[in-house]
Parts: sequence; structure tokens; C-alpha cells
Amino acid sequence: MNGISSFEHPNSTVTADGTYKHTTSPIVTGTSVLALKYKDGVMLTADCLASYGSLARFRNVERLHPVGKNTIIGASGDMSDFQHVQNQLNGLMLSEHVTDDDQVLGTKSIYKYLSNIMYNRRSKVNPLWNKFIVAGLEDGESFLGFVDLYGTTYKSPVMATGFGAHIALPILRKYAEARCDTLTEEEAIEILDNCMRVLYYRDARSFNKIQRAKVTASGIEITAPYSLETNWDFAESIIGYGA
Amino acid sequence: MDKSILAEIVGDSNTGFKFDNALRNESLTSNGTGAPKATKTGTTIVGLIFKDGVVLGADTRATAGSIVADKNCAKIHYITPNIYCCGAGTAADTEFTTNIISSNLALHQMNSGREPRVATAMTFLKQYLFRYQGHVSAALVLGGVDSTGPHLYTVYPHGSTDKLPFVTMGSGSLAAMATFESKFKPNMERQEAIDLVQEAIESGIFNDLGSGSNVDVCVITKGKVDYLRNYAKPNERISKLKSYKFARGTTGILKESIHKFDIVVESDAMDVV
Amino acid sequence: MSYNGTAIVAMTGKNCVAIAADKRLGQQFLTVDMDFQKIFPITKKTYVGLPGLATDVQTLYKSNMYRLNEQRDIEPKAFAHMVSSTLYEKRFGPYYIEPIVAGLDKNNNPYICGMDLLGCMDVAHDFIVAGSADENLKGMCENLWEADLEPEDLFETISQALLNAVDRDALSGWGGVVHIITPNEVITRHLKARMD
Amino acid sequence: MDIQLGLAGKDFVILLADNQITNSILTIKHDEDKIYKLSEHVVMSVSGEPGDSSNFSEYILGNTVLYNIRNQHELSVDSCAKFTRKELANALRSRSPYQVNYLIGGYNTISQKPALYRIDYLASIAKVEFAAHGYASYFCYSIFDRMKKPDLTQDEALDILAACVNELTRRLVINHSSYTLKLVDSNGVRVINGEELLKRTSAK
Amino acid sequence: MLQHKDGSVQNHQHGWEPYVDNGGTSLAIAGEDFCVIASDTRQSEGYSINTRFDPKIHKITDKIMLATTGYSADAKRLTEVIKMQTERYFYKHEKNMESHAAAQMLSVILYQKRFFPYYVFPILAGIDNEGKGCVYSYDPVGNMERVTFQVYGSASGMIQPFLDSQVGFKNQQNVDKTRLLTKEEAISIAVDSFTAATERDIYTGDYLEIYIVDANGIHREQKPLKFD
Amino acid sequence: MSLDKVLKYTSASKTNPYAFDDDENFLKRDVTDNISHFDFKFAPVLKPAEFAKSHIDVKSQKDSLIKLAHGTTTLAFKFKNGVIVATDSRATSGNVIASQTVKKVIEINPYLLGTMAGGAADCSYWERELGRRCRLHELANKERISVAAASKLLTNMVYSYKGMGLSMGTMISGWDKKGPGLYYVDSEGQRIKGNLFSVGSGSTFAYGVLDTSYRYDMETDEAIELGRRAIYHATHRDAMSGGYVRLYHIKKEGWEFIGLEDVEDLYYKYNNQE
Repeated sequence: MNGISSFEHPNSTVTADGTYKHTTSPIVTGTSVLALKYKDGVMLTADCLASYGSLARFRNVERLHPVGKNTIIGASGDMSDFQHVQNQLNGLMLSEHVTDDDQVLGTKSIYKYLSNIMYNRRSKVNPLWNKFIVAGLEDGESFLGFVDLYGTTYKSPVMATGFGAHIALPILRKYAEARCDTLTEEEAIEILDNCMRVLYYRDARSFNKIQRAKVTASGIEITAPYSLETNWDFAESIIGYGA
Repeated sequence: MDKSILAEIVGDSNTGFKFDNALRNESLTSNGTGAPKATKTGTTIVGLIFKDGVVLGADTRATAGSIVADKNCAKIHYITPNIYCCGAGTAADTEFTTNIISSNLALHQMNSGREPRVATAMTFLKQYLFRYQGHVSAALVLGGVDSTGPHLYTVYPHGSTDKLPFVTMGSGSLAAMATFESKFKPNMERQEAIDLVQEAIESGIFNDLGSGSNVDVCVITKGKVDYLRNYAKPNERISKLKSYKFARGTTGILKESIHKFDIVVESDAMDVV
Repeated sequence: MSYNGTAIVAMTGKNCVAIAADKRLGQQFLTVDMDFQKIFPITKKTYVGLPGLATDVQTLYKSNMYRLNEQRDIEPKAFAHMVSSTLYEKRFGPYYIEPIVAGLDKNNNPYICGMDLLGCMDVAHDFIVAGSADENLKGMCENLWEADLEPEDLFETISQALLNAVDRDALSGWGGVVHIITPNEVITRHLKARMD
Repeated sequence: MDIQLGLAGKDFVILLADNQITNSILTIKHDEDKIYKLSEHVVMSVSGEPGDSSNFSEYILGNTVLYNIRNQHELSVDSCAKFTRKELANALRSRSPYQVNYLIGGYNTISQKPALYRIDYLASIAKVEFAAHGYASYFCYSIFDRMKKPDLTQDEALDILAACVNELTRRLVINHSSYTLKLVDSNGVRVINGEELLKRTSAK
Repeated sequence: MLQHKDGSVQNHQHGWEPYVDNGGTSLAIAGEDFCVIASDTRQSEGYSINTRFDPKIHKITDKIMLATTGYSADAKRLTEVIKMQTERYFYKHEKNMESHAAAQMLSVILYQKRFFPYYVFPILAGIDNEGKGCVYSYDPVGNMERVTFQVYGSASGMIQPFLDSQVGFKNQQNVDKTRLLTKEEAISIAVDSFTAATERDIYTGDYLEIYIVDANGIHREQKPLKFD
Repeated sequence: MSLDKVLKYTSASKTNPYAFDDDENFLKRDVTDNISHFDFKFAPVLKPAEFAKSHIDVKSQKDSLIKLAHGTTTLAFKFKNGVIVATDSRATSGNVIASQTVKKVIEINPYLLGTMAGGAADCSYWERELGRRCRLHELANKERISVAAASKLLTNMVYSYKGMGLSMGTMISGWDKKGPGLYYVDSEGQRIKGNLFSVGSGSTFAYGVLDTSYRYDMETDEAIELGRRAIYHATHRDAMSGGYVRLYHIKKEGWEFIGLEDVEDLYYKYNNQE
């Protein structure tokens, strides 16, 4: 029975059934992250917006975060929780560096570490309100792993978080999943840009300033923010709601 | 709107919905006896306008909770010879709502002597649905070709509408919209338009668990409708490895009665549409 | 569905249809009656199964039957539409019933049709199930059913589907009854079943 | 905690009901007769919501008596049961549903057979050999099942009811001091002394 | 929602639910000297497919497999715990854990989370110390039973009565009810169970993984199911 | 970043990859080593008992996510030649019959039997633990534990978890120096000595049959038949009971397993007799 009092937490409010109200809703949020495997490695993309409710609050946020030499983490969901995770990961990598034993933490290890953080926080009923994509290249093999606030994990050649899971994932599944071994970099970029464009058309929390990152044998490369060409011509032909 | 036309739409007070079980059901629910689940369509339904008309598309899965209630239902409903309507939401509501509006438009046509316009169907639908404040849970894609050309609308359960060159509805609407947003262009050829609709529906079928089975397509052009039921069947069942037929006499019987008919040839059996 | 407990299934065969039901009337987990009628004949060759709340079974059966004053047999399809409309009329205060209509039409073609409680019809070529054991029945039928079964084989298939399905549902069972409708006769059989 | 039992035998039906009327923790009355006599060959026992049970039962009683007067003919037990069910089902769909459970038993003088019907507050009807409502059903159904036999005699039936009452006295939280029993056969309705039944239980 | 930080808005009455159901179905059938374990590989959440390939069957020892359904993260953690314990056992005793011991251990592991359970329906299956096929089924808090066949997951309601009929020969007259299935029969029944369940359960589909455990070791097969 | 921060991170992450884990002890612990070490995980919330109760359904009463197997008719009674113990074999979760072949009698040792009603896992776990403690008692004291002491051990164990949502209704029966013993123990912490008990959803039906025919001076055959009948009638009326009747007779020499009978066969046997 001693379990009861030992979990008290200074800042929490408690609900009727006894669960804490920690982050019961995210505050400043980032929307979709998309990722796919291609011939030379893995590629991710995300926009640079962090929203505060419906307010486009921060418009220069980097949601693709490099960890070590060949791993990138893409984050959607609560941005402060993401920053906490960044901090944890920086600490992890720093300790690895300090150890100086010629061992390098690979993508799979980082993914496992992050998955454990997420699952253990859910097991404290105090989740980190994020969905992460961990991407990288380890021993010449490309790797894509997903983990969310429940600690649910899966691996897949294409993946998307947030609104992208509904809108971009169908496109990725159709045009990339089956042929990710042969997909060239140009094709990969075209597919991801197309997805981001569709998301910009349909996701009200998206933003036309995006970043793209890749991990290949030559390491990590994250582009500067750029914009996509969009076309709103059809809007001119629409009059009213048809009423 | 003219009162008599309103009455025509929703019928007079004797023939509307009956609420006499509502109180009892409420008390049953409070006793812990919940209602059975109504069949929902889940659904991906889409429509787009191409060079010569309108193409509508739908998947064919109906669900009750997480169970597939009907593997091959028809979600593209007839309204008038030149107008069809895809339905998502509570299956019974889409079925009966489109039926009622179809009947009312037939009457309207007889009264006015003109081919119904798509806008009229849309207006009938939105006014009917608005009356029930979203409780009649029908989300519709309405398409047709009339004297003013091809038209495509979406009608939401609360009665709001939208007019766009390409639309999607249902739980698979986002998956289908992804296809449209990346590949739609104005004034497509017929086959191109059908292919795109098929791709959009399949996107819903394969990515949304509420949608599944086959692709229905309906092409409406001036003076012609091609209802392509099960246009594509991307989900044929794999055949069983074994037959599970039982030997006769496997089941224990307690008692049996046989009612033999006098065989009569029925001459005036009812003809049913 | 789960207050009184029930399981009904209909299947098509070669020029025949079968409809089967369990016999339990319960009050939640208490079994009150083991000979409760859930399938009713409409015409010689059309039967309706009424799975759901027992009081609605009895109310609906009557209110429908009184309308059949046409001096001729109604076709199963027309009857199904009639039931469907009756249910939808009560869209906002529905009967807790998911009827199943099974019969042979005037050309002796099998017709089976299920409905949800609002009257949404599901006309099937293979089988229809409903009741508190509907999931179990769906699984059984999806495996056991095959096309063009002769009446006797259809009997075995539908009976095995019913018996094994209700044996995994606490609220239905306690006996079963099967009607096999052929162009010449209706065979009614009461099954030997678990009574627990 | 109302107790209602019923048994159909070879050529008769017996209904049993307790005599207690309670309000919260208080017993108001010890000798209430909860078995209505609808006609010469039909009796009906009732339990449920206090106001509902008397009002609705009296409505049923009034209508069956009226029928008997108007037609110079008794409504049969089967008709009484179905009439009651229909009225209850209709009331269920009204603004003021009745929360009442019925057992209707009687002797059909035309078919020369006894009949027992069980109607619950949702108006589901079942024709049965024996029946119980309320908490008593959880104790008595197994006793019925255990002791039933085809062509039950009156003596055997009373033994079964005695066993039931015995069990209820032993296991049910509330103890009833007396019971009303009414037996219907071709000769009409007869009241059986509750004391007699209690004697059987103590004799065992 | 925005005012949440100062605590003035109470739009989450029930707090946060620490469980999700990721769907899917697993089954196991024990034979005379073998065991068939099958599972679909779909991982879903709500109406979305997370991935078409997330195996739910895990190897514990050379003779024992663990099939799971329910909440995927819990299932994976549970698998890790069991693997860790069986490995520890191996290094301590220099032999693999036998199935009955592993089965009892799993029960205890589950029960230790009695008040914050793993939302997992595990089936432990393989060959026992006598070389016979064995299946142990559990509820989420560790109630254990040794059975000859079991199915858990979103389509369990559909498949279990079918197995009762075809593996347990229930409700059949004139058959030998003690007969055990041959390997081929068991595999066909497992496959047919899944193709049928895929037709009707929206959470079951994509690929079917089948493991056959016998004296020769563990053999794996994979078949496509429907993707819709 | 200051040095102490760096060091802090180092210590946290280097020693243990599960750095934020309350589970870590659980992972480290060797359960095969140390079953007696009760260290139950509670939900890390202020009211873990409420959490457990709202998420776990043990009685088909609520629509909780986690539905446990339960539902039962069990009975035990003393008579002149010992104790009869009988159970059904069904486990229900929600409306689903989870199993028709549950063994609801736990053979604690050759002289002690426990029955299962309520949460199946709760019963089997704690009675297994009881078996272990009874064995320890035997080793320590060089004599068998009495039925009274065994039932008291069980009561004490579950009573310390009162209010946490455990669900257990069990009868501990056996034969010791004083002769036959029978105790009812439940998860509320009650422990009652008696001659005749029935526990579970179908217990009222079993009581109906038992009370009608029970006499202390029955012959063994009669007593066994009464136990069988009582369970059978309960399975017939209670939807949550069913399967097989499992019968034991406890004598001076220890318990004897009488048999397992399918209630389907019993139904047709009994009804054809009449």
C-alpha cells in the first residue's frame, strides 16, 4: 500500500478517477512529420511552425533534430516536451562522448532509448505528448522507427505523424512503400514535396516553410527552410457554398 | 420557402418519425441495456467534375462497430435519372434520406414539368437535414448534370453544403482527398476521371479501416448515366483451404416436424420493384 | 440485444433457405424460459426472425402481422421493405430489434435480408446473422458456408454454426430451432444443445 | 423484496405472493393480498413500484370485469395475459411507464388446460410451467427445476412451494411472516391457507 | 484548451487514458507433437493502420513462442521481461526454461501488475518437456489455463467458436472427439480462420505469420491477407 | 551547460538505459528467484485503487477496457463422512464465455482444497501463494497446517489489499487434527466457519437445491449426488455458470477427486429419467 503516497507530485491536479492531469493536452504544437526510405538512405520532412492553439505562434522552429552522426529525430506534438527529449538525448550523446570508448550509439539504440523514455513516461501516467520518427543509417542499412506518447512503436519503410498520417501516408504508401529500394533522391524529394503541398492545402495547422533532411552514407544533411509552389487558381471559379 | 413545398419535403405531421419508444429506450439505457449498434457506412465517397460531366465513387463496406456488417453494399443512391448521391454516416439515414428526396423530386418534376436541377436536389436535401439538426446523420456527395451543366455538392448532416470541383466525404475522405489534391486537374477526359476516382477510393479502402472491399463508380454525362457497380474489385477473398461441410447426421435432433405445401401455381403474385 | 440474449442466423442453399434461432429468454444472466419463440412464419415460404429485446419482438411481430390483409402471399422482398420502413419510422425511438427475413420468392429463388435496428437493409447472397452472439455467428458462417448446399447439408451447416456460436455466448443458447424452407415443404427441427 | 411464485400443474395453477407492504425501512402492512382475481378462473399476482402496481392492476381488473359483464363471458387466462401485456407494452411507450411484474395464472375452461404466464416490466411475455419474479427467482428456479415433474399433483405442488418458502426464509435478507396462495382449477379460484404451507415447511 | 495552464478549463474530466488497443488477432493450436501459432501483422489505432507489418509473435526459447494482442507497447515490454527472465534462467541453470515453468512465470509476471495491468492477452505456446504441443492462455492479470487451442484479439469472437467446432469437435455426433489434428489440418484451419476473420474484422489483416514449433525447431511461414 | 549538469546526465543515462523507469526494479528483479516478494505495481496516480477499479471489470458490470475472467458456481459442505467440494468450470468475460474448462478447485496440498469464485487470477494467485506458505509451515513445524490456520493466512494476505479491487470468494476446506474443516474467505477480509457454503453468481440456485435436501447424516453417495445436482441446476439457470461439474470428497486420508462430468450429458440424463 505504500505505493499510494510515494507518487505525489507538486504541480498536478487530480481527476475524479484518480489519474493525474499532467499534460492532458498539448500546448504549443508542431504538426506532421513525414519520412521514407529510399535508395541511398532515409529522408524526412517537416514544416517550421509551432502553433499555439489556432495561432501560428512560432514560425521558425526546427522539428528535425540530429542526434549523433547518422540519426535524425522528427517530432510532432508538444514542443516543450520535444525540447525536454532533445535535452535528454543531448545528455545521452554527451555521456557517450565523454566515455570515449570508440563506441558510437547507433540509430537503433537511440530509437530503443527514446521508446523506453516514452513508454516509461506513459507508465507514470505522465506522457510526453509527442509522436516521434527516428530515422538513420546503421551499418549500411536504413532505419525508420516510430514512437508515440503511449510508447507504441513500429517500423515501416514510410511513415507520417499527425495529420500526415491521414493525408500523406496514403500517398507515401502508394508511391514509395513498394519501391523504396530503387527510389532515387530526386524522386524521394518530389514525393515528399508533393505530400507537404497537399498537407499545406488541407492541414490548417501547417505552414509553407519546410525543411527536409536526409541521412545517407555521407552523413546527415538538413536543408535550410524553403517554400513550395502552390496553386489556388480553382478558388476563382467557386462562388458561395452552392446555396 | 413556401409552406406547401416544405410539407412536401418532410411530409405532414402524421407521417413523420415516431418518437414513442424514445422515453422507454432512455430508461433502458439508464438500466444498463444499451441499444444495438446501428450500421454505419464508415466509408470513402468522392466526386469530381470532368470535361463532360460528373464522376461519383464509393467503397462498399458497411460496419457495425469494428465488424463489417455488409461487404458489398451500394452507397451511390439514385435520386433522379440525371442525379445520383453518395451517402456516408448512419446507413439507414443515407438510404432513407436519399429515398425521400428522390420521391419528392419525382413529384416536383411532375408538378413543374421540368427535369430536376441538381441545385434543387441539394436544396431539398439541406432543408430536410437542417430540420433534424444533424440527428439524421447523413453526409452526402451529390452529383448530376442538368440543363445548366454538371454540378457537384457536398451536404453535411447539419444541412450545410459546399460546391467544389472535387469533393470527398466519410472516414476515408482525407485519404481520398490526398489523391485528388495531388492529381486533379480541370477538364479531364472521361477515362482519366474514372481512373482518378478509382485511385481515390482505393486510397480510402487501403488506408482507412472504415472503408473497404470494392469500388463503385457512377459516371453522369448529359443524358446518360453509367452506374459501374463493382468497377474494381481489389479485395477478392482468398479461397478456403478446406471445405467445412459436415456429414449428414452430425447434429443431434430432438424433434422434427415437416410442413408440406399443396403446390399451387401462383398467378398474381406481387410484383415488387 | 444483451438484455434477453439471442442468436438468429439465416443461410441460403440450393433452391432453399434456412433460418435458425436459439430458444433462450433471459433477464440478463438469469435464464427465465427455454422455449421462447423468435422466428415467425409470415407466409408459407417466408419467415422472419426477430432478434432483440423480447418485448419488442412481441410488439413488432403483432403490429406487422395485422397489416397483411392483402388476400395473397407477400413476397419476401416486399415484406423486408415493409419491415424496414416500419423500423425507420421509429428512427428516434427505435425498437431494439434487428430483423432477419428469409424466404423463397415466387420463382423459388432464395432471399435473405438482415436489418439494423433503424431498418437499414442488408440483402445477402450467403448468410445473415444477428443477436448477442452475432460476432460468433459471423465467424462460423464465414468459414462454414458454401454455395449450393442441398437442404440436408444446409441443415448441418446452419445448425453447427448456431450451436458453436451460442456456446461461446453466455446470453444465448438453451436449445435451437431450425426451419429449412424448400419449394415443397418446410422442415422444422429442434436441436440437441447444451443447456448451460 | 417482493416474492411472487407461480406453478402450473396437471389441471391447476397456484400463485403465491407475500403479504408485506414496505416503505423504506418500514413495514406498513402485514396482510395485503397481492393476488387479484380477474375472473372465476384467472388470478394475477403483482409486484413492482408501489403506486404503479395497484393502479395498473386495478385498470386491468376493471377492464376484464367489464368484458365479462358486457359479453356475459369470461375472458380466458390466455386472453387476460395477452391483454395485460399489450396494455403494459403501450404504457411503456408513454410518458408514464409502469414498473410492474406480473404472473397471470388460470384455468382455460374451453381447452380444459391450466396456463401460467410471466410478464416482466418490459412487457415480455412467456408461457411457462413455473415462474418467479424478483430476488425470489434466484433462489426458487433451481428448486422448481429440481422438483418439477410432468402432471404435478396439488400436493406435490404445495411441497415445491413449501421448499421455496423454506429456502427464502433461510436465505433471503428479508423475512416474510405470511403468504397468500391462490389455486385455480376447473372449479374456480380457491384460497389456500398460508399457515398450511408454513406447516409443511416446518414438518420437513 | 488554451486556458488550461492556469487550470480554469476542465475539459478533460477523465484524465488521460494510459491504454490504447492496437487490434489484431493471435491464435495457437496444439497437436500431438507440434504447435501451430499464427497471428496477423497489422498494427492499428482507431481507423488508421499504423503499419502493415508489426509481428505479434515472439520467440522466447527454442521451444516456446509468445503470441500477443491488445496494447502493443505493453505487449512488447512484457515480451522483453519474459525474454530477460528466461535468459537469466538459462545462464543460471545452463538449460532452457521448460514450457510449464515459463507459463507459471508469465502468470506471476502478469499478476504483479494486477493493479495497473498490462493490457495484453498473451498466449504462450510451443512444445512441453515431453515433446507434446502445448498452449497456455491468460487473461491480462495472469489467470492461466493449459488448453489445446486458443485465440485472442479483435477477431477472437469469430474464430474461437470455429476452433471449438473444428479442433474441439464440439456439438458433433458420430466423430472421434479425442482425435488430434495433423499438422497440415491445423495449418489449414489456422489460415482459413484468418482469411475469414479478415473478411469481417476491420482490425485484422495485411499479413499472416504462421510459426510451426516441433521437434525440428521453429519453422516460419508468411502469407498475405487482405489490405483493406 | 554546466559541469554538474553534464555529470548528472552521465550518471542517469550511463548506468541504465531505462533512465526514467519505475519499472526498472521490476526488470532487474528475477521473478524466478523471488516469488514471495510481493511488490505490486500500482498505477502512479494519487488514487491507484480508484484507477484499478475503474479500468478493470471483474463482474461483467461495467464497460471497462480490461475485462477479467470470472463468474462461477462453487459449493462445499460438511457431512458425516467428510466434506464435499463441487464447482462448475465456466469463465465469463463480459458476455463472452472465455473458457468452459476452468479448474476451479485448487489443490493446495493433499489435505487442503481451495475453490475459485470472483476474479480467476486473484484466486489462483493467492491460493498458490497460500500453498507455498502452508508448505513452509509444514517444514517449520513438522506438522500439517490446520484448516483454520490456512484460511486465516489467506484472509490476512487479501485483507491487506482491501479496497484495491481484488475479487475473491473462496472456500478453504480440508481435514486436520480436529476432523473436517470448512471456511469461507473473501476479498473483503471476511472469514467464516460453517457447514455449508456456496459462492459465485450461481450460488443462490445451488443454495436452493442444497438447502432443500441437505442433511448432515447423508451417505457419501447421496452427498456426492447432492453436490452434483446443486451445481448442475445452477449451471442450467445462471448464464455465467456452466461447463463441467468437478467433484471432490475430503476424507481423513485426504481429498479424493470424484470426477468431471459434462453438464450437457447430465441434462439429458436427468431429463430422460423423468
